[in-house]
Amino acid sequence: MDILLDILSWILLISGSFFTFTGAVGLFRFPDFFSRTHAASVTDTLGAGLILIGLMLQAGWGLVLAKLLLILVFSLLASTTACHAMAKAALKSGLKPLTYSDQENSAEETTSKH
Amino acid sequence: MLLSFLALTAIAITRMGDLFAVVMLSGIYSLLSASLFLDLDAVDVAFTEASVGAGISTLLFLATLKLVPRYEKKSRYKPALALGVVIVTGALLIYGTLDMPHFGDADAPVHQHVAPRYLNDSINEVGLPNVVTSVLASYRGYDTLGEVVVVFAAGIGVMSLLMVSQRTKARALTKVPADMQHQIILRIVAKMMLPLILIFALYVQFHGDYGPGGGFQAGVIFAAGIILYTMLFGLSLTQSVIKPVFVEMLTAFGVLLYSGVGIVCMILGGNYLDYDVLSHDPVHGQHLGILLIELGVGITVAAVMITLFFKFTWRTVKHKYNQ
Amino acid sequence: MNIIGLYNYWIVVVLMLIGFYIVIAHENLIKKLVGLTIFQTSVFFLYISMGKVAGATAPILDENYQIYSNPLPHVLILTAIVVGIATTALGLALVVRIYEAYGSIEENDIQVQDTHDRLECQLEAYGRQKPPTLFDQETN
Amino acid sequence: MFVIPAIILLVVMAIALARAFKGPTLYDRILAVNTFGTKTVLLIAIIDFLAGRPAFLDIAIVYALINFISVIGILRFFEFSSKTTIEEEP
Repeated sequence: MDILLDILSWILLISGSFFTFTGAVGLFRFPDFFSRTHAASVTDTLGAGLILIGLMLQAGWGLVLAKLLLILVFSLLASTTACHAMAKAALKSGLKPLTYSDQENSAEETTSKH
Repeated sequence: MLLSFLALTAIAITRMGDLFAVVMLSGIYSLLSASLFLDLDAVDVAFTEASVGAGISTLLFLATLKLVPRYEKKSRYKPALALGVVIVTGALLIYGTLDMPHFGDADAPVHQHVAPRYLNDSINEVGLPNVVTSVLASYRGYDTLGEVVVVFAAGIGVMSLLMVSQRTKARALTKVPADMQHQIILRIVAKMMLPLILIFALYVQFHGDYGPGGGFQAGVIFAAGIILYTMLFGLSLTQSVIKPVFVEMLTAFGVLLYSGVGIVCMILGGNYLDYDVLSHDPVHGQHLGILLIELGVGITVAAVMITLFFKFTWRTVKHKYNQ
Repeated sequence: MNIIGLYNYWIVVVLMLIGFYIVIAHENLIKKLVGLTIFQTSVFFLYISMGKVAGATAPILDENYQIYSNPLPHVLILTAIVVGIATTALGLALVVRIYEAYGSIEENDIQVQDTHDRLECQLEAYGRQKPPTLFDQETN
Repeated sequence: MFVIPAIILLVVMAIALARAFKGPTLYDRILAVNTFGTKTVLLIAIIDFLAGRPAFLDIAIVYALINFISVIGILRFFEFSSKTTIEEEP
């Protein structure tokens, strides 16, 4: 039973780290702010959730489990809301999302600039 | 690895002209240094750095940035002289480190004098598992009292520097709407999280004897919760919930509670801040004393931080109104 | 071993130098305060690194552990952090007041304005043929 | 078994840091700060398990809270101090 739990939490931890890593790659490589927000926030939820659940399987019943659950709730609430607020503020301040036609026109320009 | 991150961030801070970016990077810098403190076994310090450095400090810098220009002017001088002075100092300091005991050396002189006594005897004398709390509140109680008074004095200094007259406040309140009205999702989520934050602050306050935490950290977290509320729902609403006069009185009350415990100890026949006499059993007395003075610390720190933020925000409101 | 043993202290020195450099080479007062914070943090690191014992754990007593790190530096630094933010807040309040008085937070501009004011005062004083007073001695 | 996620998280943090240094607009920096913060929470949770003392998860909770609050703070103070200038250099 213990070994089963270990293997399960191992799988969860590794897949969580994988998703987090993809998010980071997206954060770094995507061309404009909104797509970066997308990459960061979506993988944030999944990756953090998987890693925390993986840790929970290791923790066993007790205060530690409760604390991990609290972290999970906080990160689910806080990180998504923060990303939403950020995107909204950016849109309000006049930052335009990069559309397909923009991309064709200015793809070289943006890549060379950054 | 983390240390190198830290150095990189610090270098990036020197190169940036936009003060907003500088403040954000200094937030990252605090987060990094807190993880490093955690790695070096300093749990309580990591706790404090996380809540103070990354939270309150960033917010205060941002509040100031709203009052002053955002961009740094390019300096006209070549910084060669400054660089020279810095490099000479650095060379001397590195020469100095060559004589230091190695990192993690258990035989270093620092570990020989008082630390073994704290580690071995505090469980019998004070009876708390968290040695940091027992040293902070009991063995070095005077020291902590001094620190709390410094925080109190700094709070008074800011209050007197950034005073805004009642008349301006009254006029401004009728005009200035609450900020972030349009962020509905944010406001609802914050409303959900606020009670959790405040309860967590109380947990940190009273669990500080057994785990990481204590008055300083709890006060800062509590203040951060109130500040979150202020940022999202506006100054006037917050001030109708918590009267500023009440907060200012609490600032003094915490210090009074702390020093009052010391005086009660003297009346009961012990030395100043000697908690053994507070109860029949010395260990029980220590428990009671530490609980009370941590409460005093927590109240003062929370009240001072809230007052600081109020003062800075009022100043912004005043500027906006005058323009 | 020598190099690895002292690596922590060297990073502390580097951080301290960066903070020091910001404080003396930049003219913006806010940036100076950030530099002071970095300098402060480097001192914290010095203390905490000295308190670390290899193979030890955090100083919260538990039956399962025997070696603990030194709790004394932790206590000192814990209070120092909170006092540090209080003094930083005081500095920020001063910056706000300076900006309101001078209209700038660049050290250079402030000094130029100060010198200008002082010269004006002196000229005014001599123009009125006042006898040299305490005020003149101060300005010299 | 906790080492591999820890290393990956460190790499992710490095990437977020790079984005924070580079970030063409200020919002990119805010996003990087937020990502950095959430990754730090995870890293601390994992370090706690690595060190074998999972009782210190309080610190991770504080991080999650403070990170949220500081991001909100940055947004709020940035919002009406400069409506027009998104680009960094004047």
